[in-house]
Amino acid sequence: MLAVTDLRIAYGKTEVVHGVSFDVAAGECIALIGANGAGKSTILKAICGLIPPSSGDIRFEGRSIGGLPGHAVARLGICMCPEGRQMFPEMTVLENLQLGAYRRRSEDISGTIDEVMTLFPRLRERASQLAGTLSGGEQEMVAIGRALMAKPRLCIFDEPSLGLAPKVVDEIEETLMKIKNLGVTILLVEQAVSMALRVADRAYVLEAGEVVASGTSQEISNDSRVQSAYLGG
Amino acid sequence: MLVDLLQQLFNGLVIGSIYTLVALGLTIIFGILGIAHFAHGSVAMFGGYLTYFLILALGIGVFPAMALAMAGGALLGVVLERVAYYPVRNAPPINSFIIALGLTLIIEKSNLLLFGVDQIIVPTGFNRIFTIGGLALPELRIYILLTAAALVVALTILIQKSWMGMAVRAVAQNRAAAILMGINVHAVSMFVFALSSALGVAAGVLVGALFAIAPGVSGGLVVKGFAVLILGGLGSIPGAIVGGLVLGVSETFASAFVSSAYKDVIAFLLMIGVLLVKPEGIMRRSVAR
Amino acid sequence: MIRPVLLAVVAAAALAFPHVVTANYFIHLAVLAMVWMIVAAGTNVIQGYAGYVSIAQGGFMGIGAYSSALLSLDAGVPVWLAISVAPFITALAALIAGYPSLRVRGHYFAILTLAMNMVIYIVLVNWIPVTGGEAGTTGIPAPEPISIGTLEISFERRVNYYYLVLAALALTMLIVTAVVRSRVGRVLEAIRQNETFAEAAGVACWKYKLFAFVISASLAGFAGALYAHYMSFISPAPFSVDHSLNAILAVILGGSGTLTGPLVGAALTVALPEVLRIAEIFRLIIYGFALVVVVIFLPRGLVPWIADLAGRDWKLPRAQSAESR
Amino acid sequence: MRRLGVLTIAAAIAFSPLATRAAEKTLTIGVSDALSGGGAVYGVPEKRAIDLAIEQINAAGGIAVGKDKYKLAAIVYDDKADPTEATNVARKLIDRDGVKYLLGYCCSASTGAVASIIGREDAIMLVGTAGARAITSAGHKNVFRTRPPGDYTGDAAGRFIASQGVKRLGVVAARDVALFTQYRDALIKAFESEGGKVVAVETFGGQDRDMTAQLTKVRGLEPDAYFISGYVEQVAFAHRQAHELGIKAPRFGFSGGSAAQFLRVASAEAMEGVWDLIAIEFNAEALGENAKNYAKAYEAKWKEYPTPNSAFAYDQVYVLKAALEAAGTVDDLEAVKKALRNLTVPKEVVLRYLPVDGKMFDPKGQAYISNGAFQFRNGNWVFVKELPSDAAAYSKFFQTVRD
Repeated sequence: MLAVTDLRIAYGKTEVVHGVSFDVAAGECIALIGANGAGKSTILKAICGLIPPSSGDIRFEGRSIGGLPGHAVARLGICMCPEGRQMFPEMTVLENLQLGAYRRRSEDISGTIDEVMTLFPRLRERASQLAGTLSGGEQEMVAIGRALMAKPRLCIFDEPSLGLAPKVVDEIEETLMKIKNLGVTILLVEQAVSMALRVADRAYVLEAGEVVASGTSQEISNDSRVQSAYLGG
Repeated sequence: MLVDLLQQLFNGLVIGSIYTLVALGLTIIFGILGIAHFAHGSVAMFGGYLTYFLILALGIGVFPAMALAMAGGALLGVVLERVAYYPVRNAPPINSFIIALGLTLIIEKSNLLLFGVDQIIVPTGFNRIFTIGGLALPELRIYILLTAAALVVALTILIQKSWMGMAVRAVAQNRAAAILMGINVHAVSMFVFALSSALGVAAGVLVGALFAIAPGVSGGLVVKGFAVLILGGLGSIPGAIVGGLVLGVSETFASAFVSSAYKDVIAFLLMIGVLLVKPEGIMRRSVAR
Repeated sequence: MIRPVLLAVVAAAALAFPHVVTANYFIHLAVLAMVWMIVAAGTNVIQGYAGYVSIAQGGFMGIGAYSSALLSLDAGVPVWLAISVAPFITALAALIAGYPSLRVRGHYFAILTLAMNMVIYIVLVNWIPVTGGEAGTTGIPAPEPISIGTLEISFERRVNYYYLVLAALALTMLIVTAVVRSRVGRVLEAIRQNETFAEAAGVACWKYKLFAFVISASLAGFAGALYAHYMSFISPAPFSVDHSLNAILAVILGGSGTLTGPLVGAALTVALPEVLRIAEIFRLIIYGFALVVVVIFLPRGLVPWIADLAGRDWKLPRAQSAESR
Repeated sequence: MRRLGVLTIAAAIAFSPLATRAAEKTLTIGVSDALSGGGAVYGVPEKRAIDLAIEQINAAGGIAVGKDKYKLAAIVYDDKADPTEATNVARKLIDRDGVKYLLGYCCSASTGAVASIIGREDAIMLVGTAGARAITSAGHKNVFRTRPPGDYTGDAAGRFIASQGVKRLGVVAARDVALFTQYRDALIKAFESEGGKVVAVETFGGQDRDMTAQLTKVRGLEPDAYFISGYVEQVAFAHRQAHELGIKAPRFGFSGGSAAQFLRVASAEAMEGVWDLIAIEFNAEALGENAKNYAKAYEAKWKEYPTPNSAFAYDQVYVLKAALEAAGTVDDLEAVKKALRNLTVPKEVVLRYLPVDGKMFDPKGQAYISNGAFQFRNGNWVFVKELPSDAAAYSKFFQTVRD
């Protein structure tokens, strides 16, 4: 579904991603793991059209999307649940969810809202509250729900557990499993490596802008380097 | 004495409703694009002139002519965004600011060139005067209040209820997230310029009906608009509404009870005071609410 | 190597000008151009170096002009003293206005200075007993003649006033050069490029910004005083917002953040309409287009652009171009 | 406006003596007037009147100076009624264009500025409509004015208002145009010396078009009558707003605009009964043959009826013609000044001047005409009566003041 080939990205003259390749098949859940500054978020931004790649190819369902503007990528059905939640803080929870369905604005979205609220009952209670006033965990739910509102073909999660209490992280993990079981294709970027590996089918390990290991989650979990670097083993 | 107070209040509200319209256009542009669109007053004047000539040329009433002129203004707004502001969207803010100053000169003087130097008054035919107690309520001023109110309500509904309005608010609050939702920020920019220029044109028509459109009027108008913006908080729609009325009324009272010579100074002092004490304005900063 | 030579050539040309071009009118234009150069050089400090757009330069010019004129007319202060004091009066006004205003940044600051200019203008128009209102103040004396031996130099004569303003311009350039090449100048550039960074690095930015603002204003006031005693008549009109915009245009057109750019820009804004002999209205439309086009296509202004074209290494302290940020 | 390159100008200056010798002689005069902005309602008609006079003089063979016949040509600049712009224009005309005679000048502030510097210049300035006293009272030997100063008329107006039975007068007037402030002060002084009381003096500025606040305030003081003065564009708004506020008391004023100029802003209903107390500037019925012919010619050329004060400018040109012919020179300014000072009222002028000591201009170069009361009736100004005014007495006082 998504194929990234030899992707290079530079900020100004400094190249930060040096020829990364990976792919995501339909229905799969893939994790990109790596330390802070490994280039994970940069790659996601390039996929979503927020920054242009300097070279390499990004294909989505066979079509090259590298350099396409962000809104056009979103309209193809690639939806990102961004790092730091990125609420529309002065809109209500309901409005945030509605905006998630912006690419489907000609359709009736009340059914989808109902589905998302069933997934996150807390959001139903908070529907008319301003998103900026919610707790971090609740905001993450809004962010995930908002991404689902688009009925995405590919859903990208950028550090969904960042800055959340361990109990909430467990909830997020549960939610990701639910979404995966709904059949949504997922690209997950996480620093919480053990959680990511529990959710994902396959994983790529990034270090300093390069893929240093890849394989099924099982294989990666067993990789000694990964164990020592990320899993505290 | 009470009648005089009420009379001054009514007069102040009429002027204030025009300030509100000007400020609304400025505030949505600032909220979305962070541009201090100084040419807004000249666009308003352009609209007033255009309406005047449409009324003369087509023999239509003031409201249809105003609607046409607003459409023309919207188009002009889109052109300004595309041609002048779009190329500097990623440059430091000082650049867009200087573009705005340049556009002001161009539009202001083009108005002179196109429409001449004479002051013009938009003919309305609303000459009746209603009197309640000792309070004189000229028909024209009532219509101005109503027109401004109708436009404010229409804008509020548009911004609160429509998909485009949601997109506008989304871009104002979180540009990056809005892009991820599939919102085309450039389309929103153009829409915002079209919308605000149409509002500006409406304000220009009202000024032209109540007073006159003449070279030099636009400068005062745009500065009052910014004063309102600062009073109400840059980017805040309710702030613009409240701020406009507050400025209109306080100016009228200042003119009557303090000094008609320094009424503009009083408005600026108010603005400077707000900036220094409560820089976010008397209302919260946001296009959202 | 090339710069001292060029400087000498320009200086020689400036000194010779009134003897080559003897038509009174062109000397008049040259005086006006130099007055504007002083304003533009000052504007450049706050706008080109610190990156803050001040739309109050016209107003500060007015404060300088009126204080010098009124001191000499009403208080009987010698004109030389009045002209020397005017920049300090203006500086004081700028200090009072700038201290609170510089707490805000960017657009807020620009709008605030615009309001300042309008307040100054309104006061000039309405404080009729002192300023004479819109009708202005007449009969402002020229500086007292200087006697060197038997030679008496009268500044009623236009040529002599030309040399006076030329000397003032040279003084201005010395001051501005000293400021921008000092540590202060480097801090101002840092503020322009990233104020938050500079702040985080422990620089008390507000002090430097205030200093830049006050220097800009007092040079405008200086120019205003020179203008008043040259014209012998002033009214509020030349100190309106329009003329603040003119100063901004001069800086942008010539090259903001360069020493020579604003001078070239100011000369162009005075000379162009005369050379083109076009109606005022077209001139202003052309100015508008010039602003837009220069900002979009030549964000660094004419002088750096020409310098680049000439392929020379002019070691001017110049603004980072917009696109590299 | 001539649009020539600098080089062409330089060439023209360099070769102008040659050119004059070769062709028939032309005397170029400079015209500075407000052709745009708020003053344009006065400046444009003034410029048109000058154009008309020049055309007539040239068609009749020009000006006979000694043995030569001079045709007139004008270089016209827009001074926007702005003092600074007007001084720049004067510099251009004198220094660059080499003009010796400056005409036009509709507005007080701009004219006052030029008058303040003209004393040092080698030129003669003929002032049209501008009414600030200092323009001529300052006593520059090269300034002459056809229009009487504002306070000359204001005094007569104050007495007239009192004679109408007004006891309490509310004043709403232009704030700082010397013409209007001097008129207003003279009016108040005269009105109070007749036993009247001024209940309030409210003012408005040069850009204001909303006088509602001031009018509402004065309305609350319940005066018997209002006095509203300023430039037409603004005063028309004040009358419209007074009408909107339901003010029924009589409104007197001073602005001297044509009916058409007022009706562009205020309805005939709002204007009905309003008084304008002005120098009798122009009234074809009251003034006779010359005036009728002027109105006819002006209307034929410009497709509109002349505004009242345009006649001052028209007369300027004939005054200059008479003075040049009397002096027998166009180059010797001292002789021309002397001729102007000794001039009797030329026969071609439209207005009825009141000579002082038999001469058109008094020792300070000031001319006088009579004052009159006009009232707006059924969409037009109607001449009601002449206001008693003593030109000789005023002139005597005028010699003693400098501002």
